[in-house]
Amino acid sequence: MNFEFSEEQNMLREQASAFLRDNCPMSTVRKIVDGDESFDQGLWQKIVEMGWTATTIPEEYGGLGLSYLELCVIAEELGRVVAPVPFSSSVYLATEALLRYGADDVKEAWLGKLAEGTAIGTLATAEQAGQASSSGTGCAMGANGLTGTKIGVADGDIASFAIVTAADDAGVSLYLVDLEGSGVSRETVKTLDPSRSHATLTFSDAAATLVGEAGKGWDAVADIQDRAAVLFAWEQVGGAKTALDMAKDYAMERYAFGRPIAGYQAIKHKLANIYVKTTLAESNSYYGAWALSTDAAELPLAAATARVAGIQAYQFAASENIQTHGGMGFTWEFDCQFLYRRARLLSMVIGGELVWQKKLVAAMRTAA
Amino acid sequence: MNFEFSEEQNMLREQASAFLRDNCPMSTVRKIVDGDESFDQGLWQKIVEMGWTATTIPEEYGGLGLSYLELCVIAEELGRVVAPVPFSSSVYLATEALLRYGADDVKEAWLGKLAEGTAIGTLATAEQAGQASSSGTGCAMGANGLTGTKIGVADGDIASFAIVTAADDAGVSLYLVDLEGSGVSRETVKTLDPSRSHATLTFSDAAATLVGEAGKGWDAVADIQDRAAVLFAWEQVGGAKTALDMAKDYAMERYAFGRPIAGYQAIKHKLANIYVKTTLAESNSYYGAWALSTDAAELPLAAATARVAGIQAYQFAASENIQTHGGMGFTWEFDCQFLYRRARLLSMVIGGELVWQKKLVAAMRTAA
Amino acid sequence: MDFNDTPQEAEFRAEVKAWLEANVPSKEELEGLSPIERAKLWQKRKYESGWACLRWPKNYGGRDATTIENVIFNQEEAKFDLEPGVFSIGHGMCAPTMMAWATDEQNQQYLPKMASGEEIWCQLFSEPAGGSDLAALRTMAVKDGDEWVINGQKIWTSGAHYSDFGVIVLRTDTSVPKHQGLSYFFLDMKSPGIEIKPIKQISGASNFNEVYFTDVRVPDAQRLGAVGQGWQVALTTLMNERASIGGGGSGRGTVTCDTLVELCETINLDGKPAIEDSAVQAKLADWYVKEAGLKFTGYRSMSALSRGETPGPENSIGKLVAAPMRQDMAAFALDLQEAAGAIWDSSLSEGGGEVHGGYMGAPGLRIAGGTDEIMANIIAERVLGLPQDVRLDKGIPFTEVPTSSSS
Amino acid sequence: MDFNDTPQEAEFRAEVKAWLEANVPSKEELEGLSPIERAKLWQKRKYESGWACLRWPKNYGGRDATTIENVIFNQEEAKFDLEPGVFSIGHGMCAPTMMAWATDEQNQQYLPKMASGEEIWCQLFSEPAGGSDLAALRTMAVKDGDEWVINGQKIWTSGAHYSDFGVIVLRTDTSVPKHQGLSYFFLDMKSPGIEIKPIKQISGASNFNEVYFTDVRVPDAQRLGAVGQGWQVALTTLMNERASIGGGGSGRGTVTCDTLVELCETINLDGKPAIEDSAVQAKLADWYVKEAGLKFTGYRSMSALSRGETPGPENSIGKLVAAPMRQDMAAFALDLQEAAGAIWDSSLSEGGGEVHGGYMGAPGLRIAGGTDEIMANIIAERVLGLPQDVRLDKGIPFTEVPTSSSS
Repeated sequence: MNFEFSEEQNMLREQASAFLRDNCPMSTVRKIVDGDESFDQGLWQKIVEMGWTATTIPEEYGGLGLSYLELCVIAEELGRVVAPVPFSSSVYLATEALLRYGADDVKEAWLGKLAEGTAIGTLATAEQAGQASSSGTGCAMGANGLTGTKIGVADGDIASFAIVTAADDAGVSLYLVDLEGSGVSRETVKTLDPSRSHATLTFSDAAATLVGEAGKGWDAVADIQDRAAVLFAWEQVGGAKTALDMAKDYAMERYAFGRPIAGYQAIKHKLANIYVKTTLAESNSYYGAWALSTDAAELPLAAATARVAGIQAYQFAASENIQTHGGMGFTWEFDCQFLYRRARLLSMVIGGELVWQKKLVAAMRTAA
Repeated sequence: MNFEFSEEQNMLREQASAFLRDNCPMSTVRKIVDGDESFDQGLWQKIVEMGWTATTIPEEYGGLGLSYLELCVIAEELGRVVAPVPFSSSVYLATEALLRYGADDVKEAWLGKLAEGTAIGTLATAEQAGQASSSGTGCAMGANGLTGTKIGVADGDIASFAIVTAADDAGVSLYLVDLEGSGVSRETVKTLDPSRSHATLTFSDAAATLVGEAGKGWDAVADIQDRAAVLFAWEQVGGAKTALDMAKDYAMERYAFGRPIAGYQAIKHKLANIYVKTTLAESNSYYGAWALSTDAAELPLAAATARVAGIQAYQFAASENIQTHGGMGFTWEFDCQFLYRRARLLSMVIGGELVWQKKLVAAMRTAA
Repeated sequence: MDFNDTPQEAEFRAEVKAWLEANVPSKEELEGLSPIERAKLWQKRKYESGWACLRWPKNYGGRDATTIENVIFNQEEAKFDLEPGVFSIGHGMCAPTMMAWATDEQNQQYLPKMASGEEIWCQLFSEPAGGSDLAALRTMAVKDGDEWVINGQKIWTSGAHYSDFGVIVLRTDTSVPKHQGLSYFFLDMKSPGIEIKPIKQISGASNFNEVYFTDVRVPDAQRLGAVGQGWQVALTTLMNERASIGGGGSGRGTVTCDTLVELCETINLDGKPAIEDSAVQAKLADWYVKEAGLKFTGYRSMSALSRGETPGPENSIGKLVAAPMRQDMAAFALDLQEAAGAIWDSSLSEGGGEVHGGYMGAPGLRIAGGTDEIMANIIAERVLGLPQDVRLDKGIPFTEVPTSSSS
Repeated sequence: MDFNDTPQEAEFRAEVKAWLEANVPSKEELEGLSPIERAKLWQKRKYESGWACLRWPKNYGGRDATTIENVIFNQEEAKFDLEPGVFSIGHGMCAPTMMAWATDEQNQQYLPKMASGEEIWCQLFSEPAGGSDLAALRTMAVKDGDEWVINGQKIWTSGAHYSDFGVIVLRTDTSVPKHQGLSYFFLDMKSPGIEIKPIKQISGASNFNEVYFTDVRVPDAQRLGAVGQGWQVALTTLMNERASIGGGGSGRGTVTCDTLVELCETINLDGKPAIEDSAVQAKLADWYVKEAGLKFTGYRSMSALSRGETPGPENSIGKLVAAPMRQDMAAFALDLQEAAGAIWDSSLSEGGGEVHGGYMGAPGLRIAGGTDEIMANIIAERVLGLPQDVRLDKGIPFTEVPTSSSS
């Protein structure tokens, strides 16, 4: 039984966490939340230099050709520090979309840039509040290009291209739209988690390239999201661990009635529950990591299990971390808010708890 | 605002609780659970003499013609003592079925006997495990009578008659079957809560009288169960209060590490949660009682709200009462088990939590 | 059992309704006034017609009304969209304390102006070191002639910046156990040496302040109760706080079942309105059970009120049940929106971003006015009569109570 | 990352498999034997071929095997439907304590017979007054020459009625704080003065006993550790208990996700198989997340084992997560059955009444071997390093510790 990360992978983890400790303290997140910047460009540049954006891109396209286990390690560390960068959009979603479905010329055109960070990509599926995959698609690919609007697009204001779901003769397909091209307008929107920028994208006859099989757009999205779910789960595990650490440290320091509040069972058992949920999420994410890195048939089940566990652990940990901090916990001055916002954002992106609970059971039944 | 029981009703409560304290201690329940009796005949006889079985039956039929508020008071007190009698089957279900849907001659024939306890009635809808109302009905009314099998019929082995769902030309209708008549065989079955007897009823061309409109059987069952839901909710509130009292008394008496376990937050907050759930259930049951006693249009919503709250409060209280008792709690010797069994039984009868959650939202949407 | 007023109550309610309809200020009247000015205008009008602070004695500016009459007035007043009370702390907590502990002269002097809205009062109890352990407060008052000199910091003071007076608990003796070294005063919030800083919450709002005291002088005549008796006086204030704490965020800006049902009727899940989904229904039902249960628990205490009984600590369940529920409801409402839920913009967000505000406001609901954990303790101890938590600071001089892992 | 054995592990597993297939007794062999006889037959066979108690030293009847080898053997053995171990307490808890505290002679004398299954051991710690506060035990041992005389009562002793020996903690001094007045012995369960009464559980089963001691004599030579050192010796036993406690009822007769999925595929809700209902799916998913999470947590500790690390208190989460979950799952499975769920009869109930048994057994899972509350404390204190609960009995002579509201 060797159900753990390799020594090399653990070394990568140590490098990553040391790097982020130095380059992404909570003050970095606060700077983006309080300021007008969409993301931390300096941090992003350094992350690119570390080669993290190139992790799973094959060497032939200028990537490092490492396994998804390495990417999971990086995801957890980025989650721990609530990193204000477009990593998830560009790496988990856009890069994956091209790796899985891009034609050779598209890969040639973009993977190298993604690897070296000169391009940022994102995935755009939502057109209104609600479940995108079953809401009907207003964006349409016509003779002169792609027309329509996508909302709540993570990093849409800074991305070089977006993978967009659009209706065409074949049904709904995926298209790559160069966001710097003509026929594209974008507007940054205010968000619940200002450490991650979002935008509304409006297309009118924008140039667009088909990605993957025509008419199979939603199948491709589901496949991409299964893979991204594992990586998001690792970010959620990382965030939950940070919340647990913060809550624990505060509860040990904070005294009431002559003893640390960490000694009261209400707090002890609260922290124990955070630990339990986080451990379950982490172990399920191990399974997801294994399935992702081996392209196992169990991936849909493993991904849904990791995602549901990750959503539940991070949301609970972030909420109860504030609760453990008491009055100071809900002040702007304290850092608890960043985890609380990010936990919610990571729960909404690619669909929430309920949607994935259903996917999980569907996968169980197929597996059985 | 007069959202409470009247002085007379509170006097009735005091009488009832004093009577049951004397005549139905936990040892009475234990006697039935350990023995072969289907119910406590002595207690039942006394209950009949108190006139409780006659509560809502109009005087013209030999009843007391009291309001449903009085019946709610009695239901709570019976719930408190986990009474091993067929009260719910005969009064909440069978009597209600006849009062709501019985033709005059049927009322003439049975309501008097129900009032004076010479007859016990029950409702029989289940034919297999699962939701009866959508499972298809194997029992059928033919030229020569009613044929088929009903399972899990509460008090089926001791009842004089059963109101039975059966298929006929009009669809599914309700029929009254005299269980002492020919073409009826019944077999007592082992149950999760042996303080309440259940049986399998097998009919072959049994004489049966139509009750209510032909083809509207399931509508009638739904209406009867809405009304019964309020009364069951009061039994659940009563049971939850007993569980809270038992847990509290034990936690105050039981010492660990030099102090009562009631002083540890894990136990304090557990008991506080039982109190909260029980209070919410009680307040929702007030609403149910009001709606039932005034035949309000809100009854379906009020009934579903009271039932969901009652199920949740009793199940939680009964489980955590055992937990509070620790090792002794799960021994046969202690009385915790009776509440734990009854809580489950009351949750399964007339359909469980999930079914009523759906009914609740359906009622909300109709109301809105 | 019914939801109706008694004949007297009905009559009183009619009188109230009539007066309100005739006197509630029109949009035009309020045009251009600040929220405070609006509140003061309305309060003054109520006062002049004898509809202010109904429970208070007439000679202090009240109406000598019964509790239920007060409830009825509040119910009817709540039907109009008026500024939420900047007076609630003064009227609900400071005034009862004054009536219990101040001299008749003092009450004659201050209460009518509080009733008329001319003067606003606030409460200065909590401190950074205090939290749930309120009596651990450290702000000192040192006697100097017939005055006391205050140094230290208070926190979580609502309305400090627009208040004229405040009630405050101060440590006047550090050599005795914490409850015995406190004294209670009321003071002029405009006194020199008081500095007020608003606290920004994660919701973006600033409902509270930090208040810093540097050599602030208060006359000994403004002490309520004996020196060292401050905790008993504070309990008067706190008892009234519990009573005045509502259903735990049933007020503005919180997510209710109605909000959620509305959202679920419109938003899509599996190609249908979300409300048709069984899992959504199960959640809605559980929340409705709690919301309705609290509503009807309120009706029951109101019935007790109308019989002249006073409601007990049972009301603590309102906040304990509602606050975490609001948080779950908001999170769920956001989940249903998927990616679009990230957008928080009143003009772009589904429902104007109300659930976003609810999500960011919920942590405050679970903490302010007593954390979930404290509320559970209150129910366990005061309703069920279970033992208090073990207190290691009992009987120890305040200076010797451990206050951090380093101490 | 993979689920595979190392080459050595694979080789060892193959050897184990081969031996088991060749030696596991056939139905015929076991025909007509009692459960105990079956267990003893199998244990003797393992012993004779050197496959008993793998971790133990060879000279005590073991194999000097590594932890991971032991795990591998248990995994493979578990694939055969053999009697659940009547030896588990002796092998898992008593033996490690003996090895740590008994003389080599004693271990030579007793351990091989324990390994061969010839003699069965039990553990006598808990008492009616004890519960979670184990060290509060009151059963006394009084020195008389070179023997001790035992009077009192133990409870929750598994297998007392078929055991030959038992380890026991006794109070030998009531004048000192509770942990200091204990001594630890092993004794012959057939000694005169021992009376054993089975305890009936609400599930109907009787897995535990009460054991009464009346002037039972045990030689001082059978004391483990010094007089007054009993608690330290007991800790050795308890540490091994935690290690041996499994996933919290993943064993026989508990409701698993598979059970539930199977039920939900067949049972009707709204005219469809229940598993197609969204609310049912949400519940199944949550339970699967926990079940899978525990499974993979186990894989992670096994990986640590195979690197030679020893697993820590993290394993406490298994019981804390699984036990309440089993209770919820069973209740839910019964709810789905509606009225028919009341029937509990192996021939009539859906699925043979397995979920009924699960429902009635679940309270025991949540309590035996450490209540939910104790497990949460263990995680808080030993994994997260949070402070212990305040203990009012610290440093007080045992006789002066309050034991009831009357005292």
